[in-house]
Amino acid sequence: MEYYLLIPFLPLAAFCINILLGKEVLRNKAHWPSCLAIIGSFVVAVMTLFDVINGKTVNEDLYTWIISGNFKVSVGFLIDQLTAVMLIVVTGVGSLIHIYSIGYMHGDKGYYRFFAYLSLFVFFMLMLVMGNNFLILYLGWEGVGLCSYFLIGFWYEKKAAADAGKKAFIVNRFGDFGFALGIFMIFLTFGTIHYAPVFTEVGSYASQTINILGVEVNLMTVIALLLFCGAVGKSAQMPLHVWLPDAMEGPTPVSALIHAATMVTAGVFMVARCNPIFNLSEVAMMVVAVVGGITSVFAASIACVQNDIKRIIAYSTLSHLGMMFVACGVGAYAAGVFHLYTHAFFKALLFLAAGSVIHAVGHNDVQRMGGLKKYMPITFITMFVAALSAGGIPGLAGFFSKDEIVWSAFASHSHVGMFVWVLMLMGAFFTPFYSFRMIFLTFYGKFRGTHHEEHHLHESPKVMIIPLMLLAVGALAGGWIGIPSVLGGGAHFAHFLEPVVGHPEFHGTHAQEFAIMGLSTTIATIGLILAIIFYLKKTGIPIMLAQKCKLIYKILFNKYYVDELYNYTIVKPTLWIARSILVGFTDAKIIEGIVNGIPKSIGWFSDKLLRKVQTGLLHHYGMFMAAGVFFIIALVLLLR
Amino acid sequence: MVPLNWYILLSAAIFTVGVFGFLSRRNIIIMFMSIELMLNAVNISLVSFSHYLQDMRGQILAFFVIAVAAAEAAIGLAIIVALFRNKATAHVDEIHEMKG
Amino acid sequence: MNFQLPDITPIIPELIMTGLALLILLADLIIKRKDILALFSILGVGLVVCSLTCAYGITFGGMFISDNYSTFFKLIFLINVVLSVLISVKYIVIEKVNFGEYYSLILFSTIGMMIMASAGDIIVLYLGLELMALSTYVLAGFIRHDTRSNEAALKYFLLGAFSSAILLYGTSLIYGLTGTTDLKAISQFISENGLKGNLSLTLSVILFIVAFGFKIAAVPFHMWAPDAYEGAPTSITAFMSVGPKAAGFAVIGRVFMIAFGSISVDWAAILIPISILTMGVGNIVALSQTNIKRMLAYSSIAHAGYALLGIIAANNEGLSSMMNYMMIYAFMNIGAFAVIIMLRSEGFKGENINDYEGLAKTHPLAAALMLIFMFSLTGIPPTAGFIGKLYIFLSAIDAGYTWLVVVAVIFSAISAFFYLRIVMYMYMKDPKIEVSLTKSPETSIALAITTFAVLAIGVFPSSLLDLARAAIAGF
Amino acid sequence: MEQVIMNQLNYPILTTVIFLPVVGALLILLNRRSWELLTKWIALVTSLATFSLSLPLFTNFDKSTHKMQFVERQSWIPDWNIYYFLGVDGISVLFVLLSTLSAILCVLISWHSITKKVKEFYISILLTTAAMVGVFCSLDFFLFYIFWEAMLIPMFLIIGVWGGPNRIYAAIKFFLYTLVGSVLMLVGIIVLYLYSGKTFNILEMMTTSYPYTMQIWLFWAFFAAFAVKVPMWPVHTWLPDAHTEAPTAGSVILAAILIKMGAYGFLRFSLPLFPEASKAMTPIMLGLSVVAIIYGAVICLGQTDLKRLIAYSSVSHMGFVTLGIFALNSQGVEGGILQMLNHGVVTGALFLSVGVIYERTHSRQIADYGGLATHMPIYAAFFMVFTLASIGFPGTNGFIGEFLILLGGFTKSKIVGILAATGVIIGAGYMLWLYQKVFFMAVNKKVVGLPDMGVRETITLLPMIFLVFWIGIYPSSFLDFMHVSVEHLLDRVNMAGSVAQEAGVAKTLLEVIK
Amino acid sequence: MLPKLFFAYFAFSMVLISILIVTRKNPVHSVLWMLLLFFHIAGLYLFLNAEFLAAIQVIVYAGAILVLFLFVIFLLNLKEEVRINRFIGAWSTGFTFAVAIFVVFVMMLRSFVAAPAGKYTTDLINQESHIQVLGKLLYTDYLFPFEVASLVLLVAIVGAIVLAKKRRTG
Repeated sequence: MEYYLLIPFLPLAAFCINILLGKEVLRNKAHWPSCLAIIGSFVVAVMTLFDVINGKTVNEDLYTWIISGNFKVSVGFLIDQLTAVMLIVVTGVGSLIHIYSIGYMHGDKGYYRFFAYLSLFVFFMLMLVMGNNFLILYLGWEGVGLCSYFLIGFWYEKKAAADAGKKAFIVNRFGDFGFALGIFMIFLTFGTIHYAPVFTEVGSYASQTINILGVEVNLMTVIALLLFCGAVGKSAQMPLHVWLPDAMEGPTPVSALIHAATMVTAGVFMVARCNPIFNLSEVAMMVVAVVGGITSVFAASIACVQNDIKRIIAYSTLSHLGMMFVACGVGAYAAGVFHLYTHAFFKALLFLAAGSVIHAVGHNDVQRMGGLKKYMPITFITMFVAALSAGGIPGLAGFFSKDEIVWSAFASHSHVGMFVWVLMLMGAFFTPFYSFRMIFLTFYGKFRGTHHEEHHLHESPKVMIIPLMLLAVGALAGGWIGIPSVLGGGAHFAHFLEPVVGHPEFHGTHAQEFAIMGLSTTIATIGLILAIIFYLKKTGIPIMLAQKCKLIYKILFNKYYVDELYNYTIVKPTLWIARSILVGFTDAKIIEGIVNGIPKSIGWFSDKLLRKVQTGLLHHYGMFMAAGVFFIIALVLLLR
Repeated sequence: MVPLNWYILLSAAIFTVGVFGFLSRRNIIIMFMSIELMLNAVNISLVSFSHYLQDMRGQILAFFVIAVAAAEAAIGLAIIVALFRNKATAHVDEIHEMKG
Repeated sequence: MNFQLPDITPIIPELIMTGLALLILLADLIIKRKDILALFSILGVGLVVCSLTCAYGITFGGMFISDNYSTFFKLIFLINVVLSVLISVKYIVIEKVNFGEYYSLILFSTIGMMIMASAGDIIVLYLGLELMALSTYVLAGFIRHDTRSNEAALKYFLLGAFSSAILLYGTSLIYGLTGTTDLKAISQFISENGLKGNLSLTLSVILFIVAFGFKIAAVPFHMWAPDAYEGAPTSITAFMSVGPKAAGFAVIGRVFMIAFGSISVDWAAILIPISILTMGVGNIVALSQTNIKRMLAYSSIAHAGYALLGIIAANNEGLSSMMNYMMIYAFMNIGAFAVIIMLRSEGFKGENINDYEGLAKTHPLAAALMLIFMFSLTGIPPTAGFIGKLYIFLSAIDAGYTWLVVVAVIFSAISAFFYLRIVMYMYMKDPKIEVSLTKSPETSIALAITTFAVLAIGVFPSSLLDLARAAIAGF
Repeated sequence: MEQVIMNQLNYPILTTVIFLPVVGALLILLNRRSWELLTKWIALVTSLATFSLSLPLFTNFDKSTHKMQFVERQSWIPDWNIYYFLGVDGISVLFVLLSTLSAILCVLISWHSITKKVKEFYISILLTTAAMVGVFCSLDFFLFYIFWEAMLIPMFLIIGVWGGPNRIYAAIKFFLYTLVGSVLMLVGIIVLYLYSGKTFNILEMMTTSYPYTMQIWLFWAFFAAFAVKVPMWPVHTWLPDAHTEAPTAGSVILAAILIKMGAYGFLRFSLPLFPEASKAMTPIMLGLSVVAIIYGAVICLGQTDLKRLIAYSSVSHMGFVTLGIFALNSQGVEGGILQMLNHGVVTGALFLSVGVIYERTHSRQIADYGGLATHMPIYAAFFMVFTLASIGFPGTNGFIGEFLILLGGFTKSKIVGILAATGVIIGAGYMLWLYQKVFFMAVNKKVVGLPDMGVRETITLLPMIFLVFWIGIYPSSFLDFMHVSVEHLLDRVNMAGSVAQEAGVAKTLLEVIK
Repeated sequence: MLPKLFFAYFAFSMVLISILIVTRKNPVHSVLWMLLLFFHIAGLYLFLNAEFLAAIQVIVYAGAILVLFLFVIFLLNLKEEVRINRFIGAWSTGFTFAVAIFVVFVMMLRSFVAAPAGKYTTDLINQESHIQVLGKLLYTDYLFPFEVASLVLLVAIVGAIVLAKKRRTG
């Protein structure tokens, strides 16, 4: 079954075609190669999935990539259950978004570029999930980062866009820094960085410790945490979350594909992939869970007050990613991946819908929207579904996955578990609140924009609508393959992934599970109702609240001032050091001072001193000779 | 019998007097005369040595020294004359066209 | 009394040379075209070169020694005289001093050097030295109508006389101490009668160092050099900067290695600071010169400093490295002067460094040659200068003076600056004034020879090295 | 006597590669000044011929041995027992190829940009090439030193004659800086020569072992020469000036080859000749490397001049190289060598690219650009590739090198590895900042209507792109050259220094790092 | 005792005279003092029974060289010479150095030991006259330096002519 190779390399081919021919030859047909390619890989992915279901997993090397001394790594692929799921998500959601983009990007002067980047992104994303060693993972990891850099900064004339792209790349570099160190540690420990040997041997290193600055630390903890740094960067968890909101400067399909469905979930994928390592370290797991939990609440709270439609969704994404990490953190990797999978549907849908709204309105500000329901019904419905699903309203995809996480958190019966469980519940409250706040502000009430804008309001073209519908189906029914046993489902998803991520042993009764489910559901509904009250019935309240607790509002509105914090603690000092200290002082003054100073002083010595000795007066010359004679003799007399 | 060291002392004395003259006089000709003085000092020591060592070399050398001194005088004075033609001075401290 | 003529074969070259000099002197009266005299003298010198090979041996009771050592130096002197004459022909016409005596004096001076090189007795040494010196004084002041030339001659002469007086004093002391003036006898006497460490002996050694130091322009006895070099006719500057210096080194080599060989520790110790000073002052003062002749004067002082390392090493390797260096220095220095002399034209001195601005644009070939000589003087491979320096350093380190060599290389790195400055002016600046070169076949020949030598020695030094090695073989 | 593999080809390949450019230079010398086009073509043809003649080094190289290959040996100066002794091994062979390649590019890129003293320019370029190749394949110290110094002359002229406004200062600075270093090395060479029984033969020198103190002294003597060339912190300040003022071709030669010689020197001489000293000095060297990496990277953030920025970035990158070399393990060293190659390709290419716009706008100020991507998309694409390579993006050559080096460094000492890795972050910072300022954002009116890259320029840059990806995706075809030689080298270093006592400073430093 | 007194007189007066030579304002006086000095030196030579040297000391030095000096001195403007100061500004330095050199010379020379005596004893010289002995040596052992000396003199003549003679510039 070599055909799996087609999955990544079809998009790559598409990229090459587009980048070479796109500008002159294809022009506005540039979407063909890309779309065909990704649909092709989707098909192949499905076939692969079935192979996997039939128990045919792949782990083979293509060729040796780097070999140096005892370090050897090859370009090779691993296709198992986890990979298969990711493949489906990436290619499936990906192809829909591709199609959507045809309409959305229509007429943009960078049309071919856009599709080229998309294909490249898909290629790297697939490499990321298909690699059978950490270096390929790293390759994909950096690759998707690069593509997101391109796509965020797609409209590079806009300073904001360019900045956002750069920011995304550099912030990610911080994560990757840890990630790379993790890989080094893995190599130092295991002598290889291929998954298979590492994960098999990992057990024997469980209790090994290393000395960091005099402190004995568990080796696995160190490795796990270093790897997690990468995940934090890529999946925009605190404290490296700052790039994701800004990333919304990119075209909406990009936000949907990269910053909702696929790339940002790479972190989750990685943690799930490395579960053997994480499982060995209490501390690491705890950190993962806590970071995830805090991020989810933190982001959700911000989402409640944002006005940029895309940013709202972005923060929601942050919060959901947080949930996924919580799942991983409590050992329920399956749950995490499951949420990843459902999240891909409803979040992509939210974005695309938002996209079609923006397409119609021409800006992102929810405060200047409203009453769009009648202008663009389909968009409205699909988005509504997505919101419900995201809000965890029972029956929809989001419900099952989120509930799974909440339950796992509770059932892990550790203090951490309890803590994050509480956080989860808060999240469960926020999510429907901000989702519907957005829905209501956008579609209900009467239009708050200018008349000029109002004239242009219209439903988006078919090519954009159809993907929306398809995704809506996913958001609605996507979760049904993972219905937990307690609801009479088979939890197929979890079982399917078991060979890879194992199965956490939770001891909890069905009763408890029902209770938890009920609790979270009620909380969600409360959130929903609150949203209804605030933004449908008593629209005055939010403003009033905003006035009441100005401070909180300000803090939330300014995203807890994290960006400013970084700006003043990291960015500015570095630049200041660079400009004032290094350029201005060490190089210019000290080093150059010495380098130029020595010749200068010699020159001065020569010109002002030694030259003056040569007076041109004969008797002085004679005196010098006499002096020479005298001093030589005197020296001899003294030194004998 | 006069000890040899007296002669050495004498020649040294005259030699240094010559040195002094060479170093301190302004007049080129006198400077040159001081050099002649030094040569004579050398000659004295040479002759005295050759007398005390009962060996003729010293006197031979002294003889050559006198010859060379004559030659030097000729050349030197010619140079001074040539200088005079262009620049009527015989004072070293006025001759410093080239310096540094 | 019976009187038999001693064997004169060893002095054949000197005899021919003398004959030649006198011939030129007489021919000058009848021949009006002086360049013919130049031709004569060059041919004659060629003859002398041939005669060098057959003139070996010790004669006049050991007063005159003609061995490989002296022969090597004589070769240097003859090359020096040929090249100097070649670059003079046109130049002295421009300077309006186109007299026949010029050539005969150059020849006489060379005879003096040759005698110095093979002097086995201090008396002969002294006379040779005076012969060389007196003719050089005259040559330095040869442009009688130019005050700078007079001044140069005067300074050179007075200080020279002073130094020769000092030399004589030293000689008299040696004579008094050892009762002889024959170099071999002196060393014998010293070692037999245990004069080692005798202060009077040391005094005489010091006085010798001073006198010879004056000839090779070693600091602090160098003061005459810049003025004399600047004021003298350029061709003579070239002649002076190589001939007397080489002669000085020749006698230093002989006197110190033979007569004072047994007390080499003492004089080496005295020479070390002198060489450091010489390199230092030479290189550093050269940095701030604006007159190229003067700059090269200082550079020649510095080069004397390098060559002194060879003496300080106080062994055969050291000597041969020093000789090798002198030979190479002769070529590269006269080459440089040949270029300088081309810039001298009617009513244009062309001695200022600014005159070289943009030479590469106006006269690319001349600039390129100058570039080669400058880099050679700096000691950058693949030029001869590098070989010379390398050999010197090699022998010095071999003798255990590594630290001294480190000092030397630092100074040579500094020296790069002022040599490069010429290159910089020629290549990296634009010409301000239109400089016209006075080309002449003779100068071209001289340039061709020097350039070829500098490059050839730089790439294939073997033959020269063999020669230098052989020169001190029977020493 | 060490055993070597004599040249098996039907022509003396190394000699040819060295002296063909010289012949070309002579031809140009004889050529009429007015026939500039002919001059250019002679130069181009010569460089092409040289390159194609050097290709057998790549194809016929025996990767299975550490012995010197393609060796030619002729007695040259018997008095000093000097031989004309050429040969390459896995460490040097690639640089020969890089040199010959870069010669072509230099000729191409200067086609229009050099207008005055055309003859001299191409002569200098060719002579430089010859000297560079000579440096990399001479196995006789004397020969090595000749090439090493001889290269200064044409380089000095290239910078000083065809350079920018401040060229004279830069040229002289470059010359003196390097000269001071190399003369000290000369002393070291002589000491070696005398100690090792009067031989300049490098391989023989390696067979003798030197007393520890002597090693330390010699190590620093050689350090003076190599560190300046690399250039290591704090003797790096000549590089920005030289790079900035030099004409494009000059910068390319500097970046691609000249500054590799320092690192090459460490590998070829310092490590095998003074193993104990090298081991003892490792902490200091690692320290300096790390400083160079971070210092060079951070200082880039403060630059306003394109070429200056790239110059400082090469300080940082060369810091990686030295770090790898002195990690003294195979990953580090091989990474170092590969990184030298990469840096040669990438930074060379970056300077070529800068040359492309400099030719159009005659401004090096970053502020004078912006939005170039709109007007010169192809150019933007090329530049992006090189940017990525220079920030070590996986799939490009930069990644392989940096990864191996960091791996090696990390293995040697965790702290060093971590500190060095921060350089990668900052690297991304300044390169992307540069790219954004130049290619993104609002179009600067100064760049409106600039023509995109022409055929000649594209051809010049294509090989670089090709190499970037070749090395990035299939590095084995280059790494395979090194394995055996590097192993051999490391064996020598590690077994020799088994009981290396460590100098005081070094010891304390080592403790700090451990 | 007598010789010592004799020498003492000579030494004293010679030093005195030489000091006078270098300190007279008027060059002519210096020359005249020098003349006197030369006669003393000649006397000393006689005392060291070197008659021939004494003779040429008087003939060559006093007869030839001093006359040359006088010739040149008459080119100077003597009145002015007498009026302006004779020493350079830094004559004290010169004096110091001279004295210093004298001191160190003496210190060095304290360890002087004369070489063993040779064969030319006084009576040997006296039985065949001094001039004959000298002449023999000059024309046998010292023939070569003698010839060289002739060259030196020749050069002196040529040089002097070249430099001093008025002639059309060629």
